Amino acid sequence: MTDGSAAATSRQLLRVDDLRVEFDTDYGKVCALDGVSLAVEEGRTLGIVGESGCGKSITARSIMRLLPQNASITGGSIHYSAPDTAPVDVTALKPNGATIRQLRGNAFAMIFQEPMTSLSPVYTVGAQIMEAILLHTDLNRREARERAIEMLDRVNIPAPEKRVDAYPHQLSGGMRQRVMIAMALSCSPRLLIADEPTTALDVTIEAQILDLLQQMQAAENASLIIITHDLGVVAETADHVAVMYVGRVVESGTVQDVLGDPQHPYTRALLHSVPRIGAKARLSPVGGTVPSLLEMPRGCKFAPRCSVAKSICHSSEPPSFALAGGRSVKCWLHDQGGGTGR
Amino acid sequence: MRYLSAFAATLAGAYCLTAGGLVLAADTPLAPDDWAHKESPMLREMVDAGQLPPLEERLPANPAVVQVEEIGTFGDTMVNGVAFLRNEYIPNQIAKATLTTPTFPLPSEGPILPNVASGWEYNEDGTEITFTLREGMKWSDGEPFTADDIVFFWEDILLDENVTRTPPLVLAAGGEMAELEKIDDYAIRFKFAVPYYFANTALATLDDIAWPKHIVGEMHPKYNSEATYEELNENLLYFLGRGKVSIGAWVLEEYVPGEKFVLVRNPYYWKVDQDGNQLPYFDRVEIREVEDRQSVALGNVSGEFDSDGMWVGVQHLQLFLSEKENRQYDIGYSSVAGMAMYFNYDVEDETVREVLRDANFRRAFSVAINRDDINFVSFNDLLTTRGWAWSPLSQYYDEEAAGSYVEHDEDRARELLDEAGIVDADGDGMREAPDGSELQIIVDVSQHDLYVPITEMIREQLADVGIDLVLNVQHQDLIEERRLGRDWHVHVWDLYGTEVPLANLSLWVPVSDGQPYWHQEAASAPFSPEFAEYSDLLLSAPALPNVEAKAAIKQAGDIMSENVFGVYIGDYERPFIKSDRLGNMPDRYARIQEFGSNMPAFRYDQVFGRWDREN
Amino acid sequence: MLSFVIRRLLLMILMMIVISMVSFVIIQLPPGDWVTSYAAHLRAISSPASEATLEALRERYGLGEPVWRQYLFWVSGFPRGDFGIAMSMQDTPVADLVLPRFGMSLLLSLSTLVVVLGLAIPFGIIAAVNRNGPIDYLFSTVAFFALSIPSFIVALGILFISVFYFGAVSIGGLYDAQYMGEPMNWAKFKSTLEHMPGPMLAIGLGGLAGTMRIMRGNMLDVLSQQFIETARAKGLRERVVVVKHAARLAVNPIISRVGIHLPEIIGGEVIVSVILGLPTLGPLFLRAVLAQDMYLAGTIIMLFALILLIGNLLADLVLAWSDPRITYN
Amino acid sequence: MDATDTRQEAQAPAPEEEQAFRPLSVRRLMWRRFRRNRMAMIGAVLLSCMYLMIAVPGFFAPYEFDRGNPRYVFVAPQALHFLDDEGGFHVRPFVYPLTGKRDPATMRVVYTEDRENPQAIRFFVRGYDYTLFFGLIETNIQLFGVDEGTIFLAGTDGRGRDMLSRIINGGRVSLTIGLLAIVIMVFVGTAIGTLSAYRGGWFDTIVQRVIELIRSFPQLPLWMAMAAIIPPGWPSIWVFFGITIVLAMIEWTSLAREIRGKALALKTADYVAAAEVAGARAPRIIFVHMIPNLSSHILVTATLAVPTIILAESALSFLGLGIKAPMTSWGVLLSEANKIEIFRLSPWMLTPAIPLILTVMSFNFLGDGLRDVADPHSSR
Repeated sequence: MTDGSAAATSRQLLRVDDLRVEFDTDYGKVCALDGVSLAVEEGRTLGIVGESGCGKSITARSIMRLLPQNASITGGSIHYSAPDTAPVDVTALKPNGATIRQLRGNAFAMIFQEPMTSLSPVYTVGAQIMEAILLHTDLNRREARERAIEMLDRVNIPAPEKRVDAYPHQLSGGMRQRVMIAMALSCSPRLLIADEPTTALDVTIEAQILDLLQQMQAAENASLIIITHDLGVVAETADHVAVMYVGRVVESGTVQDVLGDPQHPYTRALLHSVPRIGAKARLSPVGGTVPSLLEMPRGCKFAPRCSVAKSICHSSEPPSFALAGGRSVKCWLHDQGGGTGR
Repeated sequence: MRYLSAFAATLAGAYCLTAGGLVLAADTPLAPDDWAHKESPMLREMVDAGQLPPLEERLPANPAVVQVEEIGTFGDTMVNGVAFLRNEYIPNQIAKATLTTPTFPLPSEGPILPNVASGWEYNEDGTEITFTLREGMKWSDGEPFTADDIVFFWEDILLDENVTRTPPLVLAAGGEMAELEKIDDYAIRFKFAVPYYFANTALATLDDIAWPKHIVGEMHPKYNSEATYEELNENLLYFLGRGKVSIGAWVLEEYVPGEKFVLVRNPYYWKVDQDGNQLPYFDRVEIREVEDRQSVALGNVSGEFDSDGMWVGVQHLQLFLSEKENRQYDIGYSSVAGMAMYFNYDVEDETVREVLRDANFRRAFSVAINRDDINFVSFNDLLTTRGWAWSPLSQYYDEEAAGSYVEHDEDRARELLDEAGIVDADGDGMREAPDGSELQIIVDVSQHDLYVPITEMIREQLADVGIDLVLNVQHQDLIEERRLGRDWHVHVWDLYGTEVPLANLSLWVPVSDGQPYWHQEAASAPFSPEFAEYSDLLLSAPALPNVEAKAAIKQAGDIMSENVFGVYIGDYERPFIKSDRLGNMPDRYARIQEFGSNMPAFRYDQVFGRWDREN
Repeated sequence: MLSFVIRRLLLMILMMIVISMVSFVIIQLPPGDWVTSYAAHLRAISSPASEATLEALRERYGLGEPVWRQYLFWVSGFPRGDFGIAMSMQDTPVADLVLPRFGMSLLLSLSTLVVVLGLAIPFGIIAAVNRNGPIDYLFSTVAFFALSIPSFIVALGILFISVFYFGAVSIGGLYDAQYMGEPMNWAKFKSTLEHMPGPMLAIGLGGLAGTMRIMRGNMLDVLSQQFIETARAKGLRERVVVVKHAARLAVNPIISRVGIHLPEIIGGEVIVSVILGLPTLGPLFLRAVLAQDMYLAGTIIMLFALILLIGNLLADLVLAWSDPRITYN
Repeated sequence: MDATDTRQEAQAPAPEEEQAFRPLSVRRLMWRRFRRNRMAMIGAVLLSCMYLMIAVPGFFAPYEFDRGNPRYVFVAPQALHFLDDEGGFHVRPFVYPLTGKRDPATMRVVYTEDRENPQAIRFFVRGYDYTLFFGLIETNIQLFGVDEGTIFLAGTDGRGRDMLSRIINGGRVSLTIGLLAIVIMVFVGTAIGTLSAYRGGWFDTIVQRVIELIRSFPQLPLWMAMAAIIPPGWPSIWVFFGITIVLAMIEWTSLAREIRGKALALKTADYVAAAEVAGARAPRIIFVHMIPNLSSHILVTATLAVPTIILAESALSFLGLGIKAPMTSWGVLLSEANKIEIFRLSPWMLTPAIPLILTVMSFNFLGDGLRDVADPHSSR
């Protein structure tokens, strides 16, 4: 959890500590996030990775305070501290209050998974970009429009003066994601959250978008949280990575550490399921399925699927064990101080 | 052609109220010096402004003097409502002018009186009648009204096939239409093929007697080579052309289709009250169209409308009475002929025909009906029961005849049926025809909110004595179609013509073939000797001097009531509603179809407003 | 867009021709004709007409001719604004009878439509925003009951309450009597507005409830869409998100539903006007149908269809303006 | 072992849901889901009661609906009493006999209760004759009645006919016409809809144009015009069927259109294609493969269309274009009540509105419930 030695200069922009989020469902309360801790450093990229339904998006939405109505933060904190402003605990803010709205779109920006539906079909893209600019800056309409055109230009949209008046349905998926990026960055946010920004796109476009994201991040010196189920994306873009499984961060650390030397069986399983060029081994999908939040195993949540689970794994949940290099891992295998799995 | 519908409607309409006014004998000497005429301020202003000649020049030499109960005040507008306006006759009703007028309130109380004509005379054998008109009488536009206008109307409108298909049969005596002859500008003479002492009464039933030749003549192809009959017919609609000039009390001022008629007073109207005030009292009459009868009733209760006797009925009486306390209106009654059941003596079904032709069956039918129950349920106990007899409003009324076979008596009915051979042969509770076949009598009744329930009750009552009636409730036009044919057994409708039988003799006897509709073979094969006798009596009556005619008609009445030629329930008191602000409104009046509804003269021209209405 | 409108207008004219034929045929189908019903009327006012007279009338109105000739005769007048004569109304030209009432019908139908949408949309939004809350529950329950009450019963209820409890005896009419016969002016218009809430309630209640439920459903659909989150992520106020982003889109299906809604309103207008005695096309149509006055009834039913066509066209245009995804080329 | 434990723990908050996780047959699952919808159940129960009542009107109606008692006109609903004048309580409710007298001031007949002579309500009394099951059984037992006097629980009309009996008998027409028209409508709509989808081509085009044409008229006026076609000379039972056909003839269009849409989707379904390849003929494909798959949809649409039909019938009858005497229906009864004097003086004549509203509501509830069951995703 401490700063990596290689990046001593960077400071934490956002720290999530022990975050708990519960959902009120027809079947009672369900815990969607259970003690999630993360940190994002200024100007760096954090990748959050995991299978679908493991709480990645909920984590991101908790930061934005965009949780659905029936969800509530029941514990933990999210500290945001920009250099020029006083630190804020996002969890303490009133949902949809003035403060969080001031942060949204301004300090925090978010890009969603589905470029096809994340833009309103009835307004021009220009109008939608301008909406945030007008809200958060002092620019007038004309200036805001110029800014929007400029942003479109920066995300490599050809003929931005024309496209600014286009409706979303007139643009391709990749284009729309570019628009989303332009929109997100239009107010120079400190933190950009990209929630599976490329899942719905073609592979070629995926690379372009990722490139663009990195470029823009560098140019704006913003921090980036990239949420993905694709380890490849993480490897390519992130500095740090957090692996999530059913509402918990099971392993975190620098990308090199975690991907190069995974310590959690789940991380390993994930890695084995990713095709690699030159790798001879057969791909092995992660066995079993993600348990339903309603029928959660009592001990380690991964235990039923874990090939190396011990009896303790089934009875009690492992705490987070700190490892060298700022890494941490949530697995009983590290209790005795050594990986038996190897 | 268009006139026909107007004529028919006028003749038949029902806007009838009676006031206790009287047109005095025309020759009452009146010197302008000791009897200054007065006029409405509205007209006075026009005279002062020079738009109108003074009143004395506008009135005829001998204006008709009406004895009103209360001298009224001039001004304001009377507002009435009408439902489903199918009715150029509505303004016509209010503004009409007949040659003669029956005595009022009731024709039984006296002779026919002068109106447009100031007097008349029959020749010795009763084949000619000469009418004297009022000298100096003018149309509402100031043009003189003379015998030419009447002759024009008679020859070029009524007798011109292009305009009128069916001239008024009431002026056809001995099968031939009367001839009209102009004697001078102020005298005309009708000539009949046979003696016709009914002519002066008959002329009271025609509410249009003249149209302005100087206006309508211009539209007539006979006088104007450029005119066409099509245009003429178009313009004969009261509210398009003809209504603009009239001899009635009011003249059409404005017509908004589907919304209202506005009539304005005729500055040349030729009637005055006993104080010399030129009638009418009301400056304007407005007739507003509303969607249905109910809205008319509501409008009268709320005070939007001033009076109504046409659209409201017995069904509204209790509402009127219950609301009366808080509202400014009063309720009057008019005696109205109620429901009758006509038997078809020529029905094709032989079994039914024989049964219907049996007087005892008809008598049984009549006494099996419990008129008291019907009275209680449908007429608020305001029904005066009557058999198939002349109306108490007529000159021919006979109490005994009116009361024959009226009393409810089931045993008597059974006896009479047994006598007729109509017995329950198979023991199923229902009687069979004398030939043993099942007897089912179909009663045609149109969808009428009063008559359908009554007929249903009668069906139940006849079932109690073993007669099986089957109701055929249908839309009016279908019932009408059936009635014109031969296929029907019993037909339910109003009783017509018992007040003035001569006015519509074809309802009673075969004036020509196919009449009356309930015995279409009557001319060639009367169904019974009694019918033949009665028929002869009635047919001879018009040619007889009054006293003899009266005796003949009474005798015919005795025959028809004794033989129950039809079944009648009775006359009833039909409410009419009148605003408290109206003066000279009668409490009672008689509604007699033959004199058009407005006759014998509820004279709207005598009614006045005690206070002005708010809207 | 313009070419679309022109194309639609041309199509509409074609449709109107077909509709006029169908109208005429339907009106012609009943057995008997106006003359029989006229004869019955004459008799009702105690003045029987002879068979010869009736024959003459038939001849005059061309009732004996084949249907197609009668149709052509009728249609040939349209360009001149001549829709035939109302035989049952003293031969008043149909246009004279129908046009003022057409205006009233149009005013009543359209204002009902506007009010229904104007209320249903916000109600639907409120219900959706408070999903499963007490307000939502209340709105939905009331809406469900309102949906089940037919307009003519609402009209009867209004009449009953005003008569029984308020002692009113005249609520008929769409404006005060003093404005009868006047051309439309400000005072008359005001009076008309004052008279309209009752009829509008009767006509629109069911539609209001239905539209509200649909709006609520649309809102819930839209609110769960991604772009709402995008809007929120921009830091917009919730009200702006709901109104500007969610409602703006959720309203589109409501607009396209006007095509379904309008016939209900017209049907409601007919029967409510009959009950409340309003001077619209409804009572005239009923009268014409009962009297078998074919030109009158035919013209009115054609006008009803015309209102629908125009309504659908307008709805399409509004939708095209409202939803940029729709293209008409 | 552990796994089972955890499962039970997780389910603890919702014990009643326990069974939902067990596999059930589709049918039972649907029934279960339907039963959970309380309003739909209420609707179903109410409708069952009403249909039971109209199945044997002679048993439930205390009087003959078309026979009036001339001495009891416009009697207000008679109160059922439990307490007598001395304050004594009676388990068996009773009514007081009435005597009518006309008030000369208002002309109304005022009915006074004979307080001395309470008449306890009796069950299974012998009254008027009627037949059951299409004339198979003749009997004269009514559910309830009194020995002396009258029992008019919903008042009487202007001819002294018992309103309750009239409402029950009027329901007979109103309720059956809804079902009957729906049967026709389903038959025609389904046949044309599937055929149109299956055949496509010119047939489809024509059908679509015809539907469009019919729907370019507002329904009620079109129904009015069509109802006027029914010859006035027809006996009332024919008129009844005529009206039924008129209603169905316009209403089928919406069903046909929906069915066509669904059938078009089905047409491309693999098993239909498979059947085609296997050489099945059109009728077989339509009746064996397509219609059964549309049946739940048809059921829902039909249920939701019943109230439309019932309302249309009442509206037409109300306007005088529908059912005619001696038959009666709720619309006819309401049109008899649509008079200002009735509103003011005999408001109980408006009671037929209550069963009408209840019926429509019940069908709406039922249809909604069925839709939830048949198509859970569409529920809102």
